[in-house]
Amino acid sequence: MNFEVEYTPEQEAFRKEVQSFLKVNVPAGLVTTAAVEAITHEQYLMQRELGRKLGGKGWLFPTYPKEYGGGGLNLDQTIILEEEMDQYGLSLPPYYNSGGNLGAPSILVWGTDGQKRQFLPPIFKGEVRVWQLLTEPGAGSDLASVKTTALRDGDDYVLSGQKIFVGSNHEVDWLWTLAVTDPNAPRHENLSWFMLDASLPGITIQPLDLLTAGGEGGAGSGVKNSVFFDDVRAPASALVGGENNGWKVATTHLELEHGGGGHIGRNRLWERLLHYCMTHELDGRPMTKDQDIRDLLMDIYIDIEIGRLFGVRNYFLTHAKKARSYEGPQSSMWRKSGNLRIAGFIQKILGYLALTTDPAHVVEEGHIELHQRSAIVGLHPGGTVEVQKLIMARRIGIGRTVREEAGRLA
Amino acid sequence: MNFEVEYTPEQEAFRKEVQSFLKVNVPAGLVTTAAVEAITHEQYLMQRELGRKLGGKGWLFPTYPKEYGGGGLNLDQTIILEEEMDQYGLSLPPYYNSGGNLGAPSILVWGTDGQKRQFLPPIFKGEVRVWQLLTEPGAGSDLASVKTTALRDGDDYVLSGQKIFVGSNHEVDWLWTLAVTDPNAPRHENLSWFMLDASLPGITIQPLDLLTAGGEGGAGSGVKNSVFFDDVRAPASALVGGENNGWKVATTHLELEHGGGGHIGRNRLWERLLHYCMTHELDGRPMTKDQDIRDLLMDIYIDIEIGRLFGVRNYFLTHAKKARSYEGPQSSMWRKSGNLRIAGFIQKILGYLALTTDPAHVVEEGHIELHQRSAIVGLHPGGTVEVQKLIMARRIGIGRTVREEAGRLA
Amino acid sequence: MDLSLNEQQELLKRTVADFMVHECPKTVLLELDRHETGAPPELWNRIAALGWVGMLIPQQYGGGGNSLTDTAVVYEELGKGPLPGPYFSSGVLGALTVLEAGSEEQKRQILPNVARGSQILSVAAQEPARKWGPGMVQLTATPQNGTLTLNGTKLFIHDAVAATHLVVAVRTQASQNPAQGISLVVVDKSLPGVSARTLPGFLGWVCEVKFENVRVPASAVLGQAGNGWPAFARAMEKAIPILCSYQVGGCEAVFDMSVEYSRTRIQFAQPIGRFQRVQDHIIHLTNHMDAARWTTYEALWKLDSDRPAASSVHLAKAVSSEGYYQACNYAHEVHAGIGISREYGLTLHTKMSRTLYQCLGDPLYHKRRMADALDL
Amino acid sequence: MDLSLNEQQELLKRTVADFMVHECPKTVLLELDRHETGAPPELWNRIAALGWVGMLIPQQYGGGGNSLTDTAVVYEELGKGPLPGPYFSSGVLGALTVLEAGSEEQKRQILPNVARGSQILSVAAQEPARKWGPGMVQLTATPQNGTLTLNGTKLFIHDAVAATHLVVAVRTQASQNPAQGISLVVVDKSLPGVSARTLPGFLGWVCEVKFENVRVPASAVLGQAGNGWPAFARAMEKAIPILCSYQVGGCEAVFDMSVEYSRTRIQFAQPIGRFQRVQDHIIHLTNHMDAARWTTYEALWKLDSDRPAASSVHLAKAVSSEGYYQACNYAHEVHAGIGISREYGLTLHTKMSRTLYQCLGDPLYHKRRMADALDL
Repeated sequence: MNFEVEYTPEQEAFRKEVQSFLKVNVPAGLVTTAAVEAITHEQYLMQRELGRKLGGKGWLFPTYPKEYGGGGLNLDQTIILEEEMDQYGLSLPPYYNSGGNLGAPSILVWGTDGQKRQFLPPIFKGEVRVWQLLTEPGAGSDLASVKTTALRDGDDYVLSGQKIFVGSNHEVDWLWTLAVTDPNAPRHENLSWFMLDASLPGITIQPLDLLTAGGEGGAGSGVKNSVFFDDVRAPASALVGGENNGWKVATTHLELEHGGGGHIGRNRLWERLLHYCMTHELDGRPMTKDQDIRDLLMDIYIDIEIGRLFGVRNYFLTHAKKARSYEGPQSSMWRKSGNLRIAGFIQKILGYLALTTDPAHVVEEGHIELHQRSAIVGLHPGGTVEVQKLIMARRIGIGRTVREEAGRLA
Repeated sequence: MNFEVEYTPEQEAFRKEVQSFLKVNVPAGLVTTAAVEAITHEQYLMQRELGRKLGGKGWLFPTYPKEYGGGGLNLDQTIILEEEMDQYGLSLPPYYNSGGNLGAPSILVWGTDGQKRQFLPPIFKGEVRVWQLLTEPGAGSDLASVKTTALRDGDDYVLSGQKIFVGSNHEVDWLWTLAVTDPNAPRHENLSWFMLDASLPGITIQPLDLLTAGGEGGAGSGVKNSVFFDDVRAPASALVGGENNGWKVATTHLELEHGGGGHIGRNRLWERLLHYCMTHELDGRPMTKDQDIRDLLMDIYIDIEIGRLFGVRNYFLTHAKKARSYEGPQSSMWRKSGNLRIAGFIQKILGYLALTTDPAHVVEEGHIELHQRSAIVGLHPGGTVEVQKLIMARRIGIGRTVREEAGRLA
Repeated sequence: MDLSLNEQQELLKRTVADFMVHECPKTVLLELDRHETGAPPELWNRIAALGWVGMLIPQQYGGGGNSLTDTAVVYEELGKGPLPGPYFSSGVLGALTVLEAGSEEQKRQILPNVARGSQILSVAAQEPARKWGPGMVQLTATPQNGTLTLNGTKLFIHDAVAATHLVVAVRTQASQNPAQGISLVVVDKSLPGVSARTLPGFLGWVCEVKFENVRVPASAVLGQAGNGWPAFARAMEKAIPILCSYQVGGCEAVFDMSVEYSRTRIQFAQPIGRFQRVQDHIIHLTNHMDAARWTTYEALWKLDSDRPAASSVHLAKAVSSEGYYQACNYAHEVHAGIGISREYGLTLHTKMSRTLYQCLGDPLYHKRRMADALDL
Repeated sequence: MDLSLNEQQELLKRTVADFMVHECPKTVLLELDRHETGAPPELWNRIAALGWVGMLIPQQYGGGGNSLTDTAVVYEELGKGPLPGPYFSSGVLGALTVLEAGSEEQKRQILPNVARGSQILSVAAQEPARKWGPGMVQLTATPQNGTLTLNGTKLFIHDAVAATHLVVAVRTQASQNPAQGISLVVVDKSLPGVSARTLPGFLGWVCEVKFENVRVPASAVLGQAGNGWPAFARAMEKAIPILCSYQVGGCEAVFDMSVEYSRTRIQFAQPIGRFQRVQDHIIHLTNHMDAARWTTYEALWKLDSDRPAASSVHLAKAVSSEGYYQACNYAHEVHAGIGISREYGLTLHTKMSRTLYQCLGDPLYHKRRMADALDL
């Protein structure tokens, strides 16, 4: 066994190339902040500018086909890119782009040649930012029960309904969503998948007032919104994957959302917490020398290490194209419930200090306080802990069969 | 509010009477031991003798009607009796008698006058000991799916089948059980309730080899058995509550099994553990002065205190004839899962010492080692933790309706 | 044995519950959440006029002279909001501290004003980078010509911005035993050199208070100088179960929300409460709620009936703080997305559960004091 | 990066798995459970002849010279039984201790016999009423005329009854640092004054060993006198991940049992695995199993590739001990009644999980040593 990612000289050369590029192109003002809501429009524009530059080199969506503007790179190169971005506290893309990350695979699988040429290059080149719109007020875990309709009217579809927990702050170019195209068809056979221009008349985006919007995944997701469709007319060409085939199209990306791809990287939460405890005192000695705090730090460390190893294992399984079973949802479940456990440990260590953003007392620039909130918020996006358990049980072979499980939680 | 049981002068006089009686009648050789399997036949006969003496005064089943040999006493008097028995480490009855404790209420509700006169006085007077036979190899949580049959043949029923996890060691006089009297009837409408003479030909009692038999409740339950029925002929008068009405008869006692009655009393496990830790040293000082052990002892204490308060609350609700909801199964669930948690804490405190019965090193005469095993075994008798949760959820009002829930776990 | 409320308490409970429904519905609570003190004067004065601030103050000092259990009945209902504001800080912890530490004269001066709400107290004990306990009190009050001069910082002081007067724990004598040599000084917050500000973040109405050359007369010391901590400890022993009852009320509110939501939220064509995983969240929440409730009730009973109560009080605080915290976590698991929406109301409790978790000592502190009280 | 076993390891894994299926089916394991040493000589000799006892012993001393990962592959399969017997005590911990502490001469004398199974080692370190760690070693060995005389008691010594030779940790010099002044003495168990007995109860093959005026030559001290603990600590660092892999195998076995049972046990007209509560037990079991597995594998890799491994080894031990313990608890929840029946086989694991929980230090000990290793 070998737990270390080893790089060839070619790969190390690629790393140098990436480093040089980022050194030149990451602007000084592009900071990561705990207060994601507070990312200014100017900073957002810097993120987009960097995205377009990365997109120009095929580095924004590095594993996707060059033909459509992707990088055509392998996973090792992608890791190098992500590691180097991570040095700046940035992800790929360097802004919230759920619709691109999770919509592109669906288009690649289900789109017509024309749709691929139409939709993919702008996404891969960073020309557009896209949000995915899945959840509705009445459709959360039970995503297939969405009520938004898209009824055919001549050459168009007319969309009506509401989606929630969508996107981020600042602008968006495209939206993709699921809507009922056949109200009389059975469950899972009544939906279609649409890629929509966000500027179409009748689309209203309204920010939500939430505990925080972040949670897990996504670069600085900032704010979440409700999106209302009031008789929005979209051309028929916006429908990807065939009428009433939307459920299949949408589920193309689910494995991605369930942590199946794996992850290698630093744990900034741990680094920050440890840094704080090593550099601050309690009752006159370093916090790390307090036995109770030491014990709690080890509880956190163990939780994080297990999560890290699950991620490394998943990364290996993906990379080596090995069979996967329950590992994706396991990793996701661990991270979600682990963050809540860890938030509890942190409050035991820091008490009130874990909770305040007061400049005179804030811990690690607010990242700890944000974690107290995002540990709660992060329980749900991309599938609740219950949904992860459901999938995990199914994969272990003790849940219902696929036909049944698509329709029921239990 | 008043958390203290207060006794009237009459009640205190009753306590004196009980104390005098027990002083005379509890033989010196009647000890409680952790090695319940090791209760000798001589000790068992002492238990039975004491039972008959208590029964003669109506103190064996103190709350039951005098008419049938019960004591006709109120709950306060019963508590006094139980408290005084507890001083000797004894319960009521002072031997394992599941069939009497849980069968008598069913007979009282469902028996004919003749059956009450036939069955209840011998039970209440301690003349017979009775085991209940519910579980079958294929019917555990799903009790209604028993396969043992009792088919009518002239004036008799002929029983065939197997029951497991039954009874205790030494003799038994009567057995009660559920059997299918109409193989073609729907679930819950196919069973009948029988009180059987244990000496009927064709009944075989065979001890099981288990981790331990104890668990929770019951006085020194000793050993568990399989009971086989091979064409056992029982008279029709053995059937209580009407043919094919056995499910209703059996469920009469379920609330009792689910901890609904409440409990007031000492926690011997805590007393023993604390005694050991206060009188033994680790690295040269009392174990209780070790911070880690102190913390773990407090974890245990909190768990036990919560369980005690749940029991006190249930006792009050029962005593004051207040409405009850989920409290019975909550208390049972807490006790069951709490014992497993506590066993874990104890192993952290004592390590190997928690596990051995070696005379040179044993902790508190083996009661701690027994608890390590009985904490596991106790998860299941009288309904698994899952069954307690099922009932609790139903009572909270989030489970299925009664009609459905009788037939399904989820 | 009788574990029910008496008739008067049942009536009080209904009265407060009605008040909360009509005067503090969710819309009001969401506004209070953004209010600087959590208690706009008109609301504060109305509640004080109802007698709920002065319940624990003896009648000779203008209060209601109620039992702790009576008072807990009120706070349990307030906790259901949760209603913010300095009710506990002033009417319970503040008043009890003055009662335990103050001279007869001081009680007569201060308590009637506290009962009627015209003075608002907050006890300032904790200091930066210190563990909870008497050792944390390091702020010095230098005596000079019959005055004391306070310099230093108190941190994580509840409702200090709302308060008109601070009861400040200061170290007036050095001592081997950290519980000795502490004095409690009543400081008018309008004095020059006193500044308080609310700390922002995922917590509510917890403040930093700074003292820069703040001069008070020696008579501002409650009772005898140097004996402050034991008096404060006695006050805390009585005050803590009231705080616990507020947490119990919080548990009940999130229990009710969660049960209601699990019965009405339909996913996969059935109420989500039918799924065992959702049921289990609610079952765990229920266990935390009931554990908090009954440990608190027993502590109240012991105190009201003059039984030794120390271990029960520590038990109640450890269990209730953990219980409210975990109850909110389980409620979030039940609610998923909607629970994090501010307007739904659950996050008011989540924030409050975090805020109160370490108030007057965190669960570990109380577990250890419980071990001491049990003579282990 | 490559997290798979190599071809040779895969072959070894299949060989051991086959052996277990054919030679150690459940009937045999149930018999072994009642056997005094867990390893009847014929079975012990067969396994030693297969080379699985001497795997970690270098070839020049008659062993297989395998890597730790190779060895872990074998122990993971043995743990699935769980196969009892002094395989780990002698072939892993004992052999590694001699390797780390012994002179060349001692290695040549002892290790070939250990590899072929004709000598069986058990390291005796722990003593009554002492916490795990070097401070527990108090047993004295009095030097006199070129001999050492041992007097005292060692407690909770794994496989001491099965052993032919004990490696006894004794204190030969007093020191401020408890890790200094400890010597490791090889004691032939047949010497007069040595007595060992297995402790009965809910644990397996853990013994008390008494030394009454036991005389050994000074040459029985491994390597240099007084330097025993550091050598033993190095041996433990390598041995512990092998013990962890045995625990991982145990987790796998109870996982397999639980999945199988939940798929085949029908209640309420469906497999119990359909109920979310039963699923959740298995999910938690799976998480414990995988946490144990991957922390163990990473520790093995670090050791085999000569990386600093201390924190990973402590992590693996803390996680695997807790994991095996909890995995058995969850398996019992899944199995209910049938799981407590001895003949079903689950209780073999339950007992083993308890037995190994504090072997070579309990999880808390290793968490704290991990903090030290991480330079916190």
